[in-house]
Amino acid sequence: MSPPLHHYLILAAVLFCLGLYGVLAKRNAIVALMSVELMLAGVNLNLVAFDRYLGSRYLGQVFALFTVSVAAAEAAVGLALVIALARRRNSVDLSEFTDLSG
Amino acid sequence: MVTAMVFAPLAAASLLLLLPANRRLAIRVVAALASGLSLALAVYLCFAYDQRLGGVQFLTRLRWIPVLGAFYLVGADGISLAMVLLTALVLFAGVFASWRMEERDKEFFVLLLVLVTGVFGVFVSFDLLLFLSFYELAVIPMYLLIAVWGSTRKEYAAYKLTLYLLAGSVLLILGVILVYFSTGMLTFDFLAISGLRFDPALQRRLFPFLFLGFAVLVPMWPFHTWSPDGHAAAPTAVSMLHAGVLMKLGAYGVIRVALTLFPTAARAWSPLIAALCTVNILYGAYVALAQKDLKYVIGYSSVSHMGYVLLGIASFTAAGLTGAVFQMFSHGVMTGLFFALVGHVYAQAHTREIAALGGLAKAMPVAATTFAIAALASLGLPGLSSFVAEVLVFFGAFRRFPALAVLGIAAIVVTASYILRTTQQVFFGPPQERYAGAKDARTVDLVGLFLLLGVLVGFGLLPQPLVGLISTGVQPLVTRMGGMP
Amino acid sequence: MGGIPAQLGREFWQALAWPLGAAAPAPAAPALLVVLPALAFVLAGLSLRRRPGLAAGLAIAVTAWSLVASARLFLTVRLLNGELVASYTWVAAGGVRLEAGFAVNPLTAAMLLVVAAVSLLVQVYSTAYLAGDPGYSRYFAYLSFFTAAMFGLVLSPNLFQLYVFYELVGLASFLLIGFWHEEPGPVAAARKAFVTTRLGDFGLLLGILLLYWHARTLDFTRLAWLAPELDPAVLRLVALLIFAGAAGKSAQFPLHVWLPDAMAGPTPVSALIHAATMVAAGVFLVARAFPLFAPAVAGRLPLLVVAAAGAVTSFLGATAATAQDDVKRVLAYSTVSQLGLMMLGLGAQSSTAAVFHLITHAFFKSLLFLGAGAAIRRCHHEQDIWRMGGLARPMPLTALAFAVGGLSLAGVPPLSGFYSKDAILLAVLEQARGSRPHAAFLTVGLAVSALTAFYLARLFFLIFTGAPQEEGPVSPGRAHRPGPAPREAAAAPPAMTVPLLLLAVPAAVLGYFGQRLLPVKEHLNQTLAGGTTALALAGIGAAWLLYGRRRPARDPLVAALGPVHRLLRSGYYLDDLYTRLGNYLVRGLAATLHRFDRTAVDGLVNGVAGVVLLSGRTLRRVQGGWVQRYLLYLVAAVFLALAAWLWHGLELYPAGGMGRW
Amino acid sequence: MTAVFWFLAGVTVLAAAGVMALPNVFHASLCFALSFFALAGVYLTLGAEFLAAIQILIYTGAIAVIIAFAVMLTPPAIGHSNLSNRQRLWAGAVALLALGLLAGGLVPVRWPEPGPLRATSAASLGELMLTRYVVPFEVAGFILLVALIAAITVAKGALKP
Repeated sequence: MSPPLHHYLILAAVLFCLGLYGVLAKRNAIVALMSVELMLAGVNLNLVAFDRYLGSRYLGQVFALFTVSVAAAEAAVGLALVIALARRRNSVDLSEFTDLSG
Repeated sequence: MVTAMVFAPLAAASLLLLLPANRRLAIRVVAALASGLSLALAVYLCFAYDQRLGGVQFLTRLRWIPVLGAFYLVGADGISLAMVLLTALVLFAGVFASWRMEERDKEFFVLLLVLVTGVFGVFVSFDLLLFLSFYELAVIPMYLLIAVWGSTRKEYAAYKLTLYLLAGSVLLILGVILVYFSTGMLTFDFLAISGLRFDPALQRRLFPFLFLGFAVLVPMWPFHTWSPDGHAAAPTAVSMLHAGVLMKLGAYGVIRVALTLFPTAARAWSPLIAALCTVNILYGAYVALAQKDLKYVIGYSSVSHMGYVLLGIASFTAAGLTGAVFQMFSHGVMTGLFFALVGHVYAQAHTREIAALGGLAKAMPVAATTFAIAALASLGLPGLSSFVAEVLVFFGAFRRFPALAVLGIAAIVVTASYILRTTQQVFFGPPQERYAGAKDARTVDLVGLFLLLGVLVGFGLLPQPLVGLISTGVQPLVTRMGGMP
Repeated sequence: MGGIPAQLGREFWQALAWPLGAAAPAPAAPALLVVLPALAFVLAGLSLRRRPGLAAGLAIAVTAWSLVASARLFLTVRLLNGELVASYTWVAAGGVRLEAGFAVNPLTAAMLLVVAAVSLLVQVYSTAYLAGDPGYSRYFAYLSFFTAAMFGLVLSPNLFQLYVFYELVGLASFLLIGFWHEEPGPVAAARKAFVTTRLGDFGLLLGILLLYWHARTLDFTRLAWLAPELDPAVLRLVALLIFAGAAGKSAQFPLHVWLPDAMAGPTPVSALIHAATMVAAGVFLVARAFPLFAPAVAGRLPLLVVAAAGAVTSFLGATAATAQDDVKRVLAYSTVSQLGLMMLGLGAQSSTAAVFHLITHAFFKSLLFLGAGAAIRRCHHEQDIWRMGGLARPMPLTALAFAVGGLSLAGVPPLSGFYSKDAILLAVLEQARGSRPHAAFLTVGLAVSALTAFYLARLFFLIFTGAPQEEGPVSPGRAHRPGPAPREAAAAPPAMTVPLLLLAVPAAVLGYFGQRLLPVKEHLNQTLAGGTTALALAGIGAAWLLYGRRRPARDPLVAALGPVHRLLRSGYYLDDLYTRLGNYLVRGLAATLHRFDRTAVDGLVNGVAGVVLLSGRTLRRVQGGWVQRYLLYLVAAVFLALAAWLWHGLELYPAGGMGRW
Repeated sequence: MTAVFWFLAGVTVLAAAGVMALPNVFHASLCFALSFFALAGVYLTLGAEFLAAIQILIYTGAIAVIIAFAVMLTPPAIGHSNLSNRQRLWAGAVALLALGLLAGGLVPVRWPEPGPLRATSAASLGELMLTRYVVPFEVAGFILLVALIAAITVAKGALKP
């Protein structure tokens, strides 16, 4: 017996919100990046769950695959940026990067 | 055909991305060819459009986001065609006006072409979601173009401009979403939506969203202050496109969306709109009189001239609306010309302070003559297209709001005063020693200048082809609004 | 294939050849009157910049053609005793249809003839006057442009086209006043002229709009026919507004201040535009729209206003002219005064007399200007009459021509001015029976006659008689203008004297013949004619006593009149008044609004839009550049909006939005 | 089945919480890998075997590894400490608000019952990707390529000075 759909959805929401907290509150850029991945994972879980429960003929899964690949790209570029910043500023603390100050 | 025209600049932009940045001539040639292609297609469309048939022609409909009922739905009617032609003209001239751009020229042309794709798209979309998407595509590059390549307080201006425009977009998006849900059809297809008659009470609630969202861009008083700052800060070609075309997006949106969907509400609001745009006209002219920077003079004159557009729209008469669209066209061409020349003067004299300039006619007779003709167009001299536009607006406005029209027409005297003062102070008077070495406009500049000039004079002498084209677009609207002839 | 262009070409050549003797009337000939000079303008302006001779030749050839064509048109119209009319739709949008075309009737044909004749002579004269000027081609281009615009104005079959060309002649005037655009004086004068006349045009445009929406047509013929059926109250307003336009262009009080300043342009331009043709356009306009002014359709008020404005202007101009020292300013105020007289004639319901005076005035006033120009050139662009003198000896022909023009304008019989001026005064006299305002106007007219004779005689005596004056230092700013070499004593070149003599002929005899040629109804009134002649001779006599018998070192009137002289000299201080008014009202208002815009509107809107955060400490806190803080705001806003949405009982997942895929 | 789900969900959430809470960034990255591993299990309960496999390969395999590398390459002072910034309370509040809204909106809805659990064949997914979704597929590939080049350029540029 499968658990009802909203169990999956709530799990996804929890992951998303944990990630959200991380993105907003973490000083380490790497942790912030991981948090973004968590948010994306939550979204992915939503897609897969809906795919199963609404019978959308794999559309959700295909979408999730694309999300995964984009997430991978994002992680690669993001981490490269983090490393570049670390080299230049000797820091990965997001609170210190305020160059866009208006 | 329409699609090809819209995406030719975007295709060229992607091509430019592939070119190495040091192939400077190639970059320019690609940009010029793309804009030339767009221009040729725009001209072709104007001729191919069947005026007797009227309505929206050259329709292409593709499913875009079926879930939302959004389509890739493009086409053109008389109003669109006039605007598309204007955009193509200004783009073409703008590319030539920025021929000598030196700093990061490749990125500049890429953004310019992307911006224009957005503008073209807005004018030909007949799907509200597509319309909004293209609209944002036009606004965003503007920020970068001003912030990176601008002058005088460019960050401030870019920031201010973007905030204002995005504030406008927020209203627009809200308005469009409300429309979307209130039709009961859940479609963004404008042709379908515009077939409906909305309940008057609903119209009164929805109209302000859409109207204000667009009016910020027009720019209507008192939401105009972003525009002179933006004009002044932007680089030449961007000023041209900004004043020449981008401001028209607002007026176009008012006509295409707000007026078409909510004729009853528009009618109820029109006295207020007419009053505000009369303020625009007079106020813009007076403030222009007090400006010291050449670009600010032109900027405020645009505020004033766009007031005529709104006045024509608010008149609800066929003549007034036709005049409004014609004014959009000719103001676009005229300001394009102005900014191209101001750019040239600035490049040669390194200042735009009117008091510091003077006697430039000796060093640059061709630029001076061209500027003088643009100035004459600005003050509504017969024989140039602005005259036809203004007169039609006056005819329309006078019929519905005689008192306001009198005030608006009075501005022609003030306009004459500031335009002549500016022209004379910059170009006439004793030639100054320090500008003796200033160069006149050369072949590359002349391509754009003469094209715009020719259009200005051509449609000034024989306006009927364009007036007829615009009328076919305006007529159904007037019928729908139950307006006066 | 090629049907339309070929036919156009054929018609073009037919029309071009028509005045030269082709028998069949060419319908396009009147249109060519506008097109050819316009082409000459474009060619001379663009391609002939480096070939001044060719530019001048082209302009003159075109004008000569126009003169022949106008003459032939004039004869044709007289023969037909009707009107040649053609009208095409120029712009049609919704309920507005604007037409363009031409209408040739005796009035317009006569005007065409005058414009063409004076233009031609002035252009020939200019070849010598401006010889060597760096802007020579440009000058002739502008002149051609003016000719085209003026023909268009005269030929207009409707009020709208007339307005179009009204603005265009205004532009031509602007360009030519500011011809020496490197000097500040002409530039400012040009702007003043344009803006002031535009003030009048504004009224004209309003009149046109009002009339159009009331009568649905602007065609003169149809209007004349319709006028009795229209609402008299509206027509009264329309007539007054049209007169506002006429007052601007024809320098009527209170809009006359630009004309004396317009003398900053080259002297031939003053002769052509600011004496003979363009300034008369206002008079022409009222004459053309005369059916709208008729007391039967518009009440008495409009014509009374016209007459009053004319009388006031005429008096102001004539008195101010007596106190000027600059020869061109004397003539300019004289023009103002004579234009006022024409308006007075119109106001006295006699458009014929007004137009008659317009035509004769065109000849003798341009003659006076050209004569003055020759003298000015001889004195190296010195325009102060107190520094001229004794020029009759070196330039006798010029002096003779000037004398003819002066006597004609002064109204000495049997010269032209005598007939035309008397026609106007006679019309006023007829109105004066039973109308007290008109009696006052008649007195003004008589006073003006005497004053006119006085100031013209003063001018003549001071310039042409007496001992030659020492050559003082040339006024600064004019040193570079072309002229004869300092020691050159030769008389004016033939290109200048021949036009003078040719102009002197109509200035002398046109009145006598014109009286028969034109349908002038009024016959000479013996008493009136005798009276005006006596007044004119009295004026001349007074001038001879003061200036002619023995040349005074300085103007005796200055001491005699004291502050009154200063008042007259300054043109009744109207210029100062307007300048101050302009500075305080327009510039001051502009500056205030500018500050208002920068502070209030900007601030208010930014505040209202919730973008107060643009400045100050708030800005620092919000725009710290710390991206995570931005993100916090963004996310919080989204979820708060979502919460608000739910709070209002809206479903998060509306059933309609969740279709099956 | 439900029990399996509960177990995997618990592991996922706890590991994710570990990412937030553990003081050492390296430990946090290990938790990150664990969380995604467990999530792959959750996918299995949904019958998405192929996706589960991909999830493990990419996240726990590739991304977790480069994160670990990144942690080691960044300055040790902060690189190894998982600190929160000064807006953490607000951030927590917003995250809780979000969770409350999402959950509150989700629970009352009557969701459809699932059909029988069928394993997804990788073959049918692949067919879909190369027919119906071929354009997004190509675009995704292109994005990956661009990202690859970009990552190399950015990181290399950083190493140069």
